[in-house]
Amino acid sequence: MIDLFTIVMTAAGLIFFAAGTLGLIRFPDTHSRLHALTKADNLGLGLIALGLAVQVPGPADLFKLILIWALAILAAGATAQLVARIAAPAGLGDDEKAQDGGSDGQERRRP
Amino acid sequence: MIASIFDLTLCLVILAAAGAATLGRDAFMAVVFYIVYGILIAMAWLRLGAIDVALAEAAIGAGLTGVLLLAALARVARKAGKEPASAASVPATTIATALAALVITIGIAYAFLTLPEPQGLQGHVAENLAASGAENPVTAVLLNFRGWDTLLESIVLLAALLGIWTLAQDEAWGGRAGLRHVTRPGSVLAQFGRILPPIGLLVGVYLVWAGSKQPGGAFQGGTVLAAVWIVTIMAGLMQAPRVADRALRAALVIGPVIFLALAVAGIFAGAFLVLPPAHAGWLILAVEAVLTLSIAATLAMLVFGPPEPEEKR
Amino acid sequence: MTASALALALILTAPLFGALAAMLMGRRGPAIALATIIATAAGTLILLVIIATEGAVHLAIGGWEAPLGIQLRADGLAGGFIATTALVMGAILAVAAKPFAGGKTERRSAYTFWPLALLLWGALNAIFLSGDLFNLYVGLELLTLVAVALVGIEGKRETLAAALRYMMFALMGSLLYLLGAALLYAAHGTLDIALLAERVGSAPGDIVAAAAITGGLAAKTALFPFHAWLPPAHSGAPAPASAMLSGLVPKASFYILLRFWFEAAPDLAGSGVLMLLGGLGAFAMVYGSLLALHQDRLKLIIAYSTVAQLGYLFFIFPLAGGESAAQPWAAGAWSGAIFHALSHAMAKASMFLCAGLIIEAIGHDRLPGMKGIVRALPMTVFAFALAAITLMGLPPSGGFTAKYLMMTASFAAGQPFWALMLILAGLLAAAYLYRPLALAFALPDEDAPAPKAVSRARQFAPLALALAAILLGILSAAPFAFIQIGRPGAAVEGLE
Amino acid sequence: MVLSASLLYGLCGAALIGLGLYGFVVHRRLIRRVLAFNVIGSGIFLLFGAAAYRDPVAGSDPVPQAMIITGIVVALSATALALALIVAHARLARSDALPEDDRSGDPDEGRP
Repeated sequence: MIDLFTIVMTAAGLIFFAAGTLGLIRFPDTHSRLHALTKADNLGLGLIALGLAVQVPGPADLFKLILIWALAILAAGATAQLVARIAAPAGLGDDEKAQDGGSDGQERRRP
Repeated sequence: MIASIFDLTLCLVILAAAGAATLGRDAFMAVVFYIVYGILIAMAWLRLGAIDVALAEAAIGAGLTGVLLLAALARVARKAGKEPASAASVPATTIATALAALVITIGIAYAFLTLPEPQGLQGHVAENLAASGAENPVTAVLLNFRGWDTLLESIVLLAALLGIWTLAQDEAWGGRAGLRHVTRPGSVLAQFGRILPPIGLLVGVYLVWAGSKQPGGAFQGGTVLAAVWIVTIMAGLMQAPRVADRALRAALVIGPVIFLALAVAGIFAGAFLVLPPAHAGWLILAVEAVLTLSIAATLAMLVFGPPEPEEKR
Repeated sequence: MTASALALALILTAPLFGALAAMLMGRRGPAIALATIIATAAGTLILLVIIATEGAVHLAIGGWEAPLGIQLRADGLAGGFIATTALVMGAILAVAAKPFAGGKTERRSAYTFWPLALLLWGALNAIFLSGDLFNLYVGLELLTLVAVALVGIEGKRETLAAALRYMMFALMGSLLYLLGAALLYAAHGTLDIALLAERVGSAPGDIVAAAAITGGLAAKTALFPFHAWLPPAHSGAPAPASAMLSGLVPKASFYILLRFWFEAAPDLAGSGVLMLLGGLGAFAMVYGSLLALHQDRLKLIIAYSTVAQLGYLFFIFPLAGGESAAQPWAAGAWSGAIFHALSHAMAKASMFLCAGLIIEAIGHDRLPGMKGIVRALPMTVFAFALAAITLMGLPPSGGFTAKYLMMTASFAAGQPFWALMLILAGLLAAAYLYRPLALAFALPDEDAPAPKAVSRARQFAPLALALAAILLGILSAAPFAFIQIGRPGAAVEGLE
Repeated sequence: MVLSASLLYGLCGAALIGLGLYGFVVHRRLIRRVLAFNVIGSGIFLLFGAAAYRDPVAGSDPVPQAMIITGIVVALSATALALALIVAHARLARSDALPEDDRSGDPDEGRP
């Protein structure tokens, strides 16, 4: 019964990851791509983590799993914000037809 | 154990990522694919039962090397100003090189396939593990059986940093290392820079502490701590240290000095670099703690790069 | 705590401690270097006495015997190289004390030179003593990174390009060596040289590994097809750095080649491979000498001379390698090549230091500017001449003893080609070293600016090195017997 | 001959070495060559690690694991120094390729 739950959860997670990747390829501009990626992948990750949570032997490992999930969500959210702040206004990474002018992207030197 | 479908697909994906990283046209995409390739190699290490190496490959091989490549790309783009044509070399040489590379690959594969049956040292390590002071066999090899390699390796890391400082410009000497980070206060990066460090410190210290019993160790823990310091400075919470700062130099040098002193002290207990079995346990932990401090400082300074002249920072 | 353990500990750790201390205290580099010279010289003397009296010293690091632990082995060969390195480094650091002195404010090059130089010394000592192929890899990598940094220390565009070219060759060289070591461990379960000697057969894995290791080390020794990086790198670096780079660094990778081909896999090499190595060495000798003939900068002449002189170090393989190791003449050829390596280290370092002093006096190293320099720097030109005698192989220098041993061995082996090459090498060396000497003794043209004075004390160091190279020839019996200690298959009667 | 996992990863390592070697020789941009150097290095380590795990009963041999970790750190040091050299050279020479590679490839390049 536990294994069935894990299989279902992991499968659902994979479907969301696939949806996110599909969004990355199909959507025209950076904003929508980021939107697809962050929504689908975070949900997918959550489902997989949940699926694995039942397999975990002890509470310590459960805490580690949650820590991994929290870190992944935190990093994904922060990175998506940064990419959006730099790329979107300057129209970087948009497909040619969806190019919109105006780049008030604030000058920021990466390390 | 028999190669499963998972291994086959992992190898194919690894080769695809490596192909994209080496043969791709755009340099930035190549580096991105290199980082993906590094993470996949780390998974391959898990399949080969080498968890310590998987940690090291993910942290150092994929993570830190990726950051160095990205930083170099950004700085060269600023300084070289334009994109010189990449591999537009004469087709004749590319075909000849491809053939030569193919022949070498077949030679190495043939040599690998005709290796005699394995004569690993698992037995020797297991016998002497009790006297080595560490339960994790890899840490026992790294810090006791082949401790001299690890000592020289920490000095190689320091030599690379010294080489990078040698490449600084004369008028920039003594100044702060690397480029100044312009971060809007209260921005996402600033918040991220405040949330991550506590967790990073916890994970880094845990990795070093667990190193003697389970997979982990000074280099993997040091890399995590270096990443924490880099993120805090990128988030603008701290300034990159001055190259002439005495405390920084002490932190860089303390690890190898203590390890060397221990090695010399060993000659009074028998031979060079002997860790007497009775004290080997805590000696290894002490050396790992001090090494982690130096490795974290050195790796972070490697990423910051040489000191830059004041106005260009 | 035996005397040999103390000596080995001093030799291995004193330069590393010095480098770390110099990195901590920026402006006291020269003082720390002096302390390191004293400590390492003491350790070297103790080690030489122990080797001479009790024979080869063996030490298992950490008390772990092979195949688990790393074994250190100090035989006559290692003792010879460590002693030469100590002598050469002492002279170099003495001359470097002025240009890289620590002033009131800390300067970049003055700060980084001292840790880099002491790390180079520490890496050399670690390589000469180690008996484990992977430990040799880490030592070689430390040596290479420090050498590349020393090439680029002046930060000019050409020196950075030269350092980059050197780095690319070095990266490929260390990868090839690593591949060889990995295959050897996979096949035999150990990387200890003594154990490998019993286990290495001629399986395809061993052949591929030997080819990779030889290719990697040849790239680091700048043997002919891989020599392009050496001349610009060694002439671009400041004089004390060039002396270290030309005199000592290539000897380390050549030393590992010796350990591999003569101790780890003595009978793996077919005569074809040995002939190839000798042939490449001969080609490098001719190519380097001809190019040295028409350079117009002193340091470039000396750098191309290094390519040539390193070339005929490789004659040791056809004469003393593989099956001919058991022949009576093998010991003569082997010892001749070692004599050449040691005397070349001293003479080349002395020559680069002289070039440095001449540059300090006249501001540049273009040959025409050197006219009549003997009046201003008599000791330096005298040292340059003595070093030239050693490089040409004229008696009574160490170079002559080396040539004599190798030529008698090549005639005894029935392969006169190598003797012919050695004679040609001497003639070509005489040709390209005569030009700077002739200019030094010529009459200076009137409008030439007066050369600046250089203190006598600093001119003494290159003179001492050149004299040591000559002494190696005059008193060659003792060193010859010393380097035979612990040599595998020491067929001593090769000298008749 | 049954294909064991270590054999598969060993062959994958050999293929990575060949691929990286091709990239190292063909590319003129030095950053791409350093990247190829890292690919070759990880290929060699994969080959070494696969050879250390050939008999699953005994488990993975810890000595090669330690050597590989040391190798990874040494490769990182070499990469860091090489990249710093490339940046310093680019600052002065306005190009991230070696002088001989740069001029020969782009005859139209008005190099000062």
